[in-house]
Amino acid sequence: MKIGFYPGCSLTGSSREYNESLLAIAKEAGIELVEINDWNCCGATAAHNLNKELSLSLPARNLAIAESEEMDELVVPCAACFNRLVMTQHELSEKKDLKKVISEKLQMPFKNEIRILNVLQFLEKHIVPRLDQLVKSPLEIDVACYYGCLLVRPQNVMKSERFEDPMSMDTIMQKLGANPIDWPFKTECCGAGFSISKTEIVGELSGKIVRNATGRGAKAIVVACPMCHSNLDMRRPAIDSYLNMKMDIPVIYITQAIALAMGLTPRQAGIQRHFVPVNLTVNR
Amino acid sequence: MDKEDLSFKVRQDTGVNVRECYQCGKCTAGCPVGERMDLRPSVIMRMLQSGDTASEEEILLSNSIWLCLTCETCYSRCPMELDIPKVFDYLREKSYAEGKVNSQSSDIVTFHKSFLNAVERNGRLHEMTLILDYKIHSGNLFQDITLAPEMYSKGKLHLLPEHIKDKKGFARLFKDQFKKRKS
Amino acid sequence: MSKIGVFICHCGENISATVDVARVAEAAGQLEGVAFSTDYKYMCSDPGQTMIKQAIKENGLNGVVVGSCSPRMHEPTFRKACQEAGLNPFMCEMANLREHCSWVHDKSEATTQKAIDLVRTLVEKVKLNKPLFSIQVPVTKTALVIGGGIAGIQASLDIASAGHQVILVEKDPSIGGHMSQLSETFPTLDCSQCILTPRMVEVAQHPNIKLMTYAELEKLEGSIGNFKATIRKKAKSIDEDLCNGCGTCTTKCPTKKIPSEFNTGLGMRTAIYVPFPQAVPNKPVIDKENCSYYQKGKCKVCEKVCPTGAIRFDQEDELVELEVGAVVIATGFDIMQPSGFPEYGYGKYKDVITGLQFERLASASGPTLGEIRRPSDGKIPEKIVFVACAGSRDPAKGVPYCSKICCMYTAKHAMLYQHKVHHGKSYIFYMDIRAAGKNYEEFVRRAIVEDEVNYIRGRVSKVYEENGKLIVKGVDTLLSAKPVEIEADMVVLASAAVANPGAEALAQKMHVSYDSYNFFSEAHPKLKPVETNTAGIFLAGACQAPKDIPETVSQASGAASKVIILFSKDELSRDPLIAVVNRSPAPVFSTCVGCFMCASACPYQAIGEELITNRQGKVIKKVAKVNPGLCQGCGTCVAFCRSKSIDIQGYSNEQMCAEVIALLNHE
Amino acid sequence: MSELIKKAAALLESKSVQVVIGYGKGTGNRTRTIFATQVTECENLIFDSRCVQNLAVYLTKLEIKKLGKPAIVAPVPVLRSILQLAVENQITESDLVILGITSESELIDFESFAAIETFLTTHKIEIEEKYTKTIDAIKAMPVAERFAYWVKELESCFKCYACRGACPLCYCTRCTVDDNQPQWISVASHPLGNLEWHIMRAMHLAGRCTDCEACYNACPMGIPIHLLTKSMLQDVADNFGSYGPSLDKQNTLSSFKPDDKESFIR
Amino acid sequence: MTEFEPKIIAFVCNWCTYAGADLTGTSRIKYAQNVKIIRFPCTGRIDFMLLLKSFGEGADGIIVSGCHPNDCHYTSGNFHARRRWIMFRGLLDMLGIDVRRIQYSWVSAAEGFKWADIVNSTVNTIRELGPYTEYEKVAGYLEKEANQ
Repeated sequence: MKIGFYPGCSLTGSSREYNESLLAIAKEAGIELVEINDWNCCGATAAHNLNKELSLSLPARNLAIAESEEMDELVVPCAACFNRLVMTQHELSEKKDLKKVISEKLQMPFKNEIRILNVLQFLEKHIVPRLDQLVKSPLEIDVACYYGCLLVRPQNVMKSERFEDPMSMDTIMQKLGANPIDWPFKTECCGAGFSISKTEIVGELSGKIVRNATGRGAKAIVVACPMCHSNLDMRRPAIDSYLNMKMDIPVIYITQAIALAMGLTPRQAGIQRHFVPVNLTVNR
Repeated sequence: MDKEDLSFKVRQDTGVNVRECYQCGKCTAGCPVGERMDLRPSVIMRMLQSGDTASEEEILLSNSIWLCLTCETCYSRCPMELDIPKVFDYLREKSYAEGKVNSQSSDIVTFHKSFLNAVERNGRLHEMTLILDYKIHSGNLFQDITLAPEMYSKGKLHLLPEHIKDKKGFARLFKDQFKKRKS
Repeated sequence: MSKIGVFICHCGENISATVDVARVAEAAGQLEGVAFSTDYKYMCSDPGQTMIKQAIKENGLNGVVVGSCSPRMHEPTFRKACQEAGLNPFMCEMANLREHCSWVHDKSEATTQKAIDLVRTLVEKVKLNKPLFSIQVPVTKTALVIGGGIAGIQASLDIASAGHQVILVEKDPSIGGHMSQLSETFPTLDCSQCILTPRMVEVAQHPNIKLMTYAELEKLEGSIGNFKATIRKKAKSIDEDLCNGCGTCTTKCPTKKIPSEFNTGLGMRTAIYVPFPQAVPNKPVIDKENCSYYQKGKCKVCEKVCPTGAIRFDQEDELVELEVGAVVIATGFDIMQPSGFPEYGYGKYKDVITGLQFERLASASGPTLGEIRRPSDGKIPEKIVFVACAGSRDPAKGVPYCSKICCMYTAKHAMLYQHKVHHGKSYIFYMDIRAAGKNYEEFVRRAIVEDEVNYIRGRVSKVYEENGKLIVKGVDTLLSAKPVEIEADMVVLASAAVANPGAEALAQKMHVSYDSYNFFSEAHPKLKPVETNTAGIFLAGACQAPKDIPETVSQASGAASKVIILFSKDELSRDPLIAVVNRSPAPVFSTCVGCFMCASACPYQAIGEELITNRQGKVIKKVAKVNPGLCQGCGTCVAFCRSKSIDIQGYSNEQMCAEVIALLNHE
Repeated sequence: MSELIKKAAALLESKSVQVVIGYGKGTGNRTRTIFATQVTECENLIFDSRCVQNLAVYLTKLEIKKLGKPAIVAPVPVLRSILQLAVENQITESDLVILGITSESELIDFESFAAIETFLTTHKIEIEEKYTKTIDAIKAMPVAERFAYWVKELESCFKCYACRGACPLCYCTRCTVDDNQPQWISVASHPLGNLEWHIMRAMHLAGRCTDCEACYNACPMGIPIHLLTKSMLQDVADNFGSYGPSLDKQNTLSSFKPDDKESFIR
Repeated sequence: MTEFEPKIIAFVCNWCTYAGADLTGTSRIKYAQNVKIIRFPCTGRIDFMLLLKSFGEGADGIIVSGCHPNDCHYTSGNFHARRRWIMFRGLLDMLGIDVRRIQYSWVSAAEGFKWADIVNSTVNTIRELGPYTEYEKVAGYLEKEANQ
């Protein structure tokens, strides 16, 4: 079975470590992720804020490409790209006339039937069943699993049952030997696309998240979204200035956590690319 | 609902019937940026219900519609399951098309524009291009001045953009859609 | 020769607004066999009925069709009018021009044409109607009341006081229902138990009431006047005659950590238990699920300590068959568990509780003896947030309807809290204050003005814990929708009132209708609020829709009076719309060939055998025979009969066939 | 079949029965039904592969009943009909003597209807492949074509009612086709009347038909009406499990299961 | 040519669907005029011969509707009816009588919306199928004969 892979723009740039760690663990598990050919940007927040048609046609082009390559499944690790692709699939399956318009623009055959997986769904399906053999050095620390908005909402489209208190990442972290804490900010917004344009909002929203996680004893925040990661990690100065104190809790991708538990080196997991230093041996 | 009403157009485009809103305010209560908004989500819904032209104008001119992060919290908790983010998408597109973007939101909109410019150019987002384009258009030349070198040192910034191959097919998607506004 | 009269009603403008009633009357007048046809503003009114009666007399009508509302509404009215004019009531039929025509279509030619079609169809039917005569059946003057809350208690006492026998069945070990769990009641703030317990005792002592607790309806057969109810008496594991209610067993039982249902999980009980001190009957039952002896085969402490030797471990459920003439359903309501609203944190945070739990905290007989202490650490909360509509008026995750009682009890809760914790602060997030009732609005005003309860118009989006406080994120929609954040010590959710989980199954056992929320349906929303569609079965209290205590008590008395009316005569007449097996002259006697497929399909065992004998007494034929006392007139047998030997009066083969032909053939 | 003759004669001799219903030699290669009331007439009884008529049809006929208690020669299809008649209260065990014949043409005694049922469990109704194939082919036609096929087939029916007369389960005193209050089906033979008659006949046999093919064998025009009942037997099997008469099981249509399939109901 | 207006006859039980259709009226929910109701005490009473008669009399479509399983006012009339429908439907299908022209449904006394939906969707289905000319041809034989 071929598993299609849509990295999205962030994974080729600011969140390289997410890409590196995902490919590393897939390789460890013996799974081949095939990057779809000539993919384009999903349009992200900008497209749906300014232009509805672009917000549908940009993701649709990628779905059509994946279909043409006869992929059964398409893994989309970036939560933002995942959300746009799924929203597009949903919108176009609900509205046939809209699908016609978009299909004409694409000039590609487009059935709109591919199964799109986010990183957690991918891990649950393909990696978790093999974890028992692959975990070499369990991560025995308290972690706060942070899901953000885009993986869980809108719940009817994302098919998330526990959208206020999701557990899938927690379950995976448990399997890695970590202790996921119960905390109320799992799905609060980090400030998303305002990283550059309204950095002070990111400082406030992400600051509340970092404060609650730290206050509840977490030693690391685990994420599955490049936007969440850059806001919580790269924007730490803005967070510190909002909270008026220096926070040193590291922020890692779930794929990095798995890579480390599998015994890969921090460099293989891309840890060196973080702004906030990562030290996961705190409560060992 | 009069055909001229903004609420009618909202319903046509998004399927959301604003009349179903009974003003419980749960959307606003859970909004991460509710405090900062000039018109909060439930207020915008109420104004849409009014069918009052001045209110409709006020909505399109508001800062709120651009502050919305599309985190979908409001929609996920709305007792009437009203897709407020979708309504906001519509309002944003309209506000932008009619040149009514609130001045306080200009940096947000500039960022979105820079983003789409960068995507239109290469097919994929080149973050360096985005940042430079944004800096030029927003005038915030010195923002994050130390960030870029640090990102570069961590291997997070590429100097040269990637291009997609099917430039013609891709350009078709942008045709007659998003217009570059040299403002 | 048919001489049919057709009467088309305008129903004010309800019909005439979309149907050209004059044209309908005119078209009807031209039908063969129609001798008189007219239209009138209100056929059901006194002048309208007089018009029908006069027309019958003056024109010698032998059939009547009234084109008006649904026959489910006024069929008895018009049949009675016909009877008063000397026409057999079953010679009158109704064409449903309102619910099935004028109300569901816009004004148009097609709508009028449909009305004409419907009238013509019924005219053709009525031509084949035959005079029928009501069937007299004896009435068993015993009432079955299901549910021992305030509704069942009130209905039982009223019926019993009128001199009739009552069997009151309650599924729990004690009567009392939700009312016994309440602290004080709005708007008077009198103690719930103080007003209820005397009634409970009265039930226990009334000579005409037979109380069966820990029992449920298993089966209900028969019909009005003559039901046969099967009651399952669940094994209490106690000999009730020997038990003197001393309570030794409940104090000695070693299994003490079972969450008490009565205290909504805020207190504990033992495995052998009396739900609450004022219980009626005040005798314990053993909860087999939690009893060590039943679960592990060891213990029997209760048996050892019982001074009267009343423990019976080998007791089994018992099925009791009862003959009753009427049934009152008073099964009450339930509280929706707010776990469907994860954003409120119920189930996650101990100090987020439901309104019913708050009642127990505020009740003098409750786990905190009436002191408001929060469940997590027993501290007195300094700040309480009440969330109204936490489930009601929420089509997405709760119920779309208004639960009616929450506005008032939430005001009461806040008030009780302010009375008990003077320095405390209380906030109520609400959408509307629905305080329609005697002294209700005044009560709410008092809470706001005198007790300084802070009402905030807006809903809560999220409740979460930070630094030992419950952070409530709400909004004040009256201040330009300003977000409000309150650091509370306790949060009380006014969760929705919903139908009992067993309501649907119970309705199906009794063949009464229920709505999409599983509340029982009344026969008519306005004029028959205590009747069900099944004659002889009545409704009392919140099993029909959420209700407060005064409303429940009035409806219970209403249901009781319906039962008393039914019991006021020794016999009642039933519609003769029943099945009949045909008869023909010898040597055929009947076209029935006696295959008895009808009998095996009959849900009422109403079909038996009849032996036809010759003069010498020799059996020459065995045919089916319908017992008119048992037949309910469903007609399933009719559709089964291959030789069309069984037919149903009022819906006969000829009539139905004529209707089909008439409906499909217009000029 | 000397054993059969001996047995029949003994029954008449001992006056255990007054008539023996069986097969006899007819003209040419055909067989005919024999109603033997005298011991001597038993000599004419035969049984071989040509004896396919369903004799059970006589058990409910008034004229035959008048002859007194019968013994009936009953190969498997007749046994099935007898059992179904028993289920429908048309005969009782004391009413008749059954001269059962197995598929191997051996005589077999039945003490009771229950014994017949036990015997039949090893002789279940099976629809031959040639029929299932034809039925499948018809069902595969587009709906309008299928309708046209049947209208054409039924065109030749002239309502002689031979199908009804041959069917052991058509024992009504008055057939609904003859009922004129209301006129369910018009008497004259025309396309609508023919269609309605055959639909009604098939529906009346729904869940009852024992697949003896007597109707088809009796039809002078050779209309394949047995395909209708066979198709319904398949429907019974598909929807309700098993088919075939059973004493403790009620008729398919006068019984039900709360979870009967209902995918077509909205 | 005017648009084809299907003639649809509805056989409904008194306790559930008739009451449900009453509720549609009380709730003022609009639906197409093409469907006209005949009231039966119970779906158990609905004789397949009447459905047949309807086609013979020119119906383009038929709705048969009663109480949901377990909700029958008479306990089990609908269960018996359901078995009969299953057999009847199979037979009609075998005969090439278009089973899409008969809509079976359960509509309770509380389902006013559902009734309107059933009516409208059936009208649409029949509109798409067009007039039942095949059956009409067969049924029209008598008329033709009478006219000659």
